[in-house]
Amino acid sequence: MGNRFLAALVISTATAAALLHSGSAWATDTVRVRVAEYSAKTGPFFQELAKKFNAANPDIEVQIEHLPWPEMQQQLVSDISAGTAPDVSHMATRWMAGFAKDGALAPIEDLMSPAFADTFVPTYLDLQKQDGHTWGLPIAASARGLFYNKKLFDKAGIAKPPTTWDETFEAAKKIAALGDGVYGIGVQGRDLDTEGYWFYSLWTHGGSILGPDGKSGFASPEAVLATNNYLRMIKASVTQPGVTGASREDLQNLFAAGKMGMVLSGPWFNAQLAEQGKDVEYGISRIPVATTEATYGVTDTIAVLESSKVKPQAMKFLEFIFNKENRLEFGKLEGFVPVLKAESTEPFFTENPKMSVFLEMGPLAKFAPLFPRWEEMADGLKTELSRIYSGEVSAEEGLKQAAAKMDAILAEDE
Amino acid sequence: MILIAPCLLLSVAVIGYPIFDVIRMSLFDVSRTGMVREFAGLTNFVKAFADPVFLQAARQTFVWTVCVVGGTLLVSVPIALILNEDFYGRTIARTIVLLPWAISLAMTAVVWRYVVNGDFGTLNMTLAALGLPFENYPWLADARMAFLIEIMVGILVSVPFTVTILLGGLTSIPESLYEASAIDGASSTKKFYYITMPLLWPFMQIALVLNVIYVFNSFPIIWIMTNGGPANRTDILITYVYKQAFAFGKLGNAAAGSVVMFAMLLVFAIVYLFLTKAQGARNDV
Amino acid sequence: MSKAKKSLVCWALLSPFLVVVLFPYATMLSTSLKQKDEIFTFHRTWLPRDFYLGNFAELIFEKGFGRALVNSLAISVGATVLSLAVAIPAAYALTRMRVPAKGALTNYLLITQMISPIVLIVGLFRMFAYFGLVNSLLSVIIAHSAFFMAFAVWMLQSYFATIPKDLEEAAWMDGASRFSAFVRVFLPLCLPGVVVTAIFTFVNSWNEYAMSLTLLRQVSQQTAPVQIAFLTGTLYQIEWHLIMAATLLASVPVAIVFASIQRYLIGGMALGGVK
Amino acid sequence: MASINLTNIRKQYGSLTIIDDINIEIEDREFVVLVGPSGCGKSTLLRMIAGLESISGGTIAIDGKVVNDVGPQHRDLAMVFQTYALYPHMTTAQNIGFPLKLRGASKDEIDRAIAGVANTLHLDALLDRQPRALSGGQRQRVAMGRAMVREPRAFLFDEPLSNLDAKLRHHMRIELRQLHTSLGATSIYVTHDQIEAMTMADRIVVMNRGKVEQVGTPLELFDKPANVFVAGFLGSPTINLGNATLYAADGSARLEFDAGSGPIDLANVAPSAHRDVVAGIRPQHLEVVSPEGAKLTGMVDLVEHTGCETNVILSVGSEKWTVQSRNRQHLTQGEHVGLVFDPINLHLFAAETKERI
Repeated sequence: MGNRFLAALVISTATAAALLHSGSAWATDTVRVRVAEYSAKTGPFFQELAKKFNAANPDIEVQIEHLPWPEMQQQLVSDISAGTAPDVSHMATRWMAGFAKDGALAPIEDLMSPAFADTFVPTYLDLQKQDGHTWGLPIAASARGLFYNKKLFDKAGIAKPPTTWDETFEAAKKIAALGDGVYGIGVQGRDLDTEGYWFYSLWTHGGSILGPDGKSGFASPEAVLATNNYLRMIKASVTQPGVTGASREDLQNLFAAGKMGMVLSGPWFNAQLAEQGKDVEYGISRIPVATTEATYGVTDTIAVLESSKVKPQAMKFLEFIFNKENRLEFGKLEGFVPVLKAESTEPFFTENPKMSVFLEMGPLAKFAPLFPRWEEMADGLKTELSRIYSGEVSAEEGLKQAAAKMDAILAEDE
Repeated sequence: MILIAPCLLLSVAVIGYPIFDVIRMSLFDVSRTGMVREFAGLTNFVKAFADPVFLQAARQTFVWTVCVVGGTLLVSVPIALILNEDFYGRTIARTIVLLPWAISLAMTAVVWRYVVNGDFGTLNMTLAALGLPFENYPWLADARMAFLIEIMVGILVSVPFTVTILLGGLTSIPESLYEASAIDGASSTKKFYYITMPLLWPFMQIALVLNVIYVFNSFPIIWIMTNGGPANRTDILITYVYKQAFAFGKLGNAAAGSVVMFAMLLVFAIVYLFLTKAQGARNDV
Repeated sequence: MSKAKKSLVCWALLSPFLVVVLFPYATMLSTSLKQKDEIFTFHRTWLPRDFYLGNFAELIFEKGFGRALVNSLAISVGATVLSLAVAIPAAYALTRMRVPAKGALTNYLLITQMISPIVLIVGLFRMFAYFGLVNSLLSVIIAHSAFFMAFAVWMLQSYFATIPKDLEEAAWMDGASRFSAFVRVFLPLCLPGVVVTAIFTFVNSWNEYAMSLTLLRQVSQQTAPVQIAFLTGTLYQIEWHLIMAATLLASVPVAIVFASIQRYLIGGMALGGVK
Repeated sequence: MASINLTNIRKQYGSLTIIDDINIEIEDREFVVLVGPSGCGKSTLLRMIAGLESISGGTIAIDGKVVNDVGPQHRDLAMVFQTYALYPHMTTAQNIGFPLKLRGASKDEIDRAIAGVANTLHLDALLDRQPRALSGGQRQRVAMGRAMVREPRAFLFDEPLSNLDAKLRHHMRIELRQLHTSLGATSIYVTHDQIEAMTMADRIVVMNRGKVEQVGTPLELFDKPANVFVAGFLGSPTINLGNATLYAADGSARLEFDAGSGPIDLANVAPSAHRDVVAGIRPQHLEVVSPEGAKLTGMVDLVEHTGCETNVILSVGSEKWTVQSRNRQHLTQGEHVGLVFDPINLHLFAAETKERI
């Protein structure tokens, strides 16, 4: 209500001003938009969008600030606490819950038109909702798949990509047996998304992050099986050496160099392979299964901040970003799956086998929960995974610890 | 007075307020966006000390600081002694020794992370070319090895500063002392032991204190190379605090951790001052 | 032992350390001359395929790294000037005058060095934001000066203490005011110390990352270390070829400064001996 | 030129008193030497006159004007420092010209003044050198030149010769004194060397523990030291002192040394009641004779030959005495000798107050 009134007021004032002083500088509203960089191309892309938008909307001036991902959280915290936050900010969806809970974000369901909201693929938009409000828009979405090196598969005499984890293990063994510094499959053990790599196995073994009793599912029998699935590969030395030292980027680099038979990754990896792995012939298939088919769906969010005084203008820019043309360009540039219904039918996604597989798996996607303190829970899990992968503790023991930590946090927040 | 005022003003204004802010946050319940809510007493401190990772990080900070500072002094003293000799190409050698200073810590860490990369790093490439079995050895996968490498990089970046201070000290030792001791029949080891070391000691103390402060608070090397992992085994207090604040949004806990860190350095400084004073008193007698 | 023989021994003893120092530089050089697709290849090599200078060109012309270097230069020079401007009088007062609560003051300065800017960043930012100083190079200059000043005061103090007091007194007797004695007699004498302190401050400021990152948000204001971090900070791939080129570019000027003033640097650190 | 008056001057650091109630009047053109052992406060006093030290109490007046609150740069005094305090980054000419430059003199004036001073001090050939390229004596001269160049109201010297070797010191002493005669400038000269004090001063101020012990011309002080301290401080070798008893007998004063001398009649001293005294006799006034019949005896410890003089060091009771004589003495260690002197040369001090009787 209040928002709408404010919006109306701001818009009418702005319109009146525009009428009186059409084209004069003082009537422009500045909208500060912060984006984080997926690649070196992200910043320039949004700068370009802002330029176009500003040209078309003389009463609004969008300013783009772009930052590296590792600094986003720190900067956002500093900014919000100091009252210098931008009007619109990009963030990981998993941080969104925390910021929303602390009142830093503006609910946008009333700012956007129902028609606009309807252009989104519901799964991805629903992820931005909590406590009855929509806190942002899914600026990027990805599903994950199995990248495999066709040349190495041929050499090792593997006819087709594996569909089950057992087949995967066998394939990895054959590839690793080729020698010459070639690894069968990558297992991630550090930094961003380490827990995600584990979720692939967790979900496909029928496990879940949150058990039916509302408690952590980290220590469930399925989770143990899922962990032992990776552990047997590590023990058989069919993975890269030093799992606990390998980040997502390290695995991708190994694959791009043709040194790795299989790796689980997302659509953005296509873009890197196009630049750095020109010699690598690869295919992408669905994530191997033990009992249940699944993939990891991740979104990032772009949100309007509660402190913004130009929320309607901010929304206008968001609507501009999320028009089909701009989204398509962004998707092609960074390699993300479509978040707009209209995009999903584009040949770029449907006819390109390197994209379509992610699109197909969309409906199977599972997501990380939107707990305000999810980062802490994930960190606890990461720590234990690292201990398990290095052989320091058994899967059961480590997972029990991780689950206990998660449960403790859940209990504290009740 | 007027002369000191600007210095004091700048320092109090720019550093004083943030220090106050941290202390305040450590005593309150703080939202992840830095909003100070109700007074929490020592809750944040209690929580910090109840966190096994905090205690582990504290232990590791101790190891980190002792190893890096100790290692730095052990490496720097011989280097300073050599660079104090007159030999061909000394200017070049001195410049090379200073080089690590020319890159920021963060960049040094980034470059080293690449250097020790198992499959693509230049270290394994070189070792393998020398016929050593390090084709694809994953240096950062094992916590102990990773910590060792970080300590080594820590030493590397601390050496230029330390050598500079020590060289300054060495050049201030009058040649006549060496001549006198030579006449007294001192061998070169004895000269080192009885003349160089005692006269260099004040400079080593300066290097020690400053290095302890810098190394204790040193963030980029560990953050960039291992991010505290694997399994928090390379976390030190500053990386712990940073994670608490900016990854977990627990600004109150982070502030409490910062205050504890500060207190630890303060205790170190007081003990140091006490020891040097006691020693001074002994020397006076 | 002849000097030649001694030189050989010295170099031999230093060589393990020198190798460790130069190794990352060699890595930087090698990598910065490679093209993007050469970095992660099956068969790694030290030598680039063809000595490719495109990375440097891309940095300067496309990524605006030249601009970042200029920003860094402006901030470092500004911070050096400002911190010396406040540190010199303070150090002078501390060495030459009876200052009340001198001990407390020196302790305070030491304490400011004990806290890493990283843990203070939120408070620091809040304060600068309150005064509307965010996104201005001036704010970083002020912040750097405040943090690096204590060290400057400390260094200058130990250097000033070596300048005989007689000289200023003589100048006063000769009719010089305190100020003119300071400028005409004292400052010229402690120039080496001042230069060394300036270099220290400059290098610290040149390499500082956290404060510059937090206080400056506009791309056009980024400093060199911040921009390099931006190259590493993208989510899905690190632009190693550019990072190495940028790191090399950012460190070469400092290295050249070191080489040229290296005599001065060590002489200035010698806390004795102006005769 | 100027007169300088010190009235009730005090200097304290907290509870520590460095200078305690000093009154000295220095007349225009006078050459006054402040002398005393190290730590007696003479340098502090000089620096207070210069304006380099604050004054805790009393007044300093130059030409009758109190200057307590006038900074050193405005007192128009020149000072020569023990270390010379030459500006290391300036040449000889620049050093000498510096005071004039500060006063905004024209370049011509400065050059002329430098040339004049350089001529007087024989520095012409050294004008372009930096201090580090000068010898000790040359540096001393440059420091003098810098003080002279602007004709100050008074010169202050803080042990200016103490860093020179003996020969040079003697030479500079003469030169300085001649310079004073020709310039006629009021000078205050601090030294711990009593020979410098004796040879250069118009008047000497002997200081000890922050107090003035005695003020007077060199010979006054030598001949009539006001107390044991002054007697002991001036004269070389040091005056011989011995505890003795003074009493009256047969209507005249008699003295008997505790070391076991016979009674010595003192014709020039008024007879007085029995009292303990310290008696002093300068080495030059003693003579070694054969022990038979001598009232005072001693045992030879050492004989020093300096060429024209011979110093005989002997034990007299528990004291060490020196006899200086122009005759070569052929004595052996351990030999018993007698000592004689003209009682007129005796200095008597009260044993309790150590003041002259």
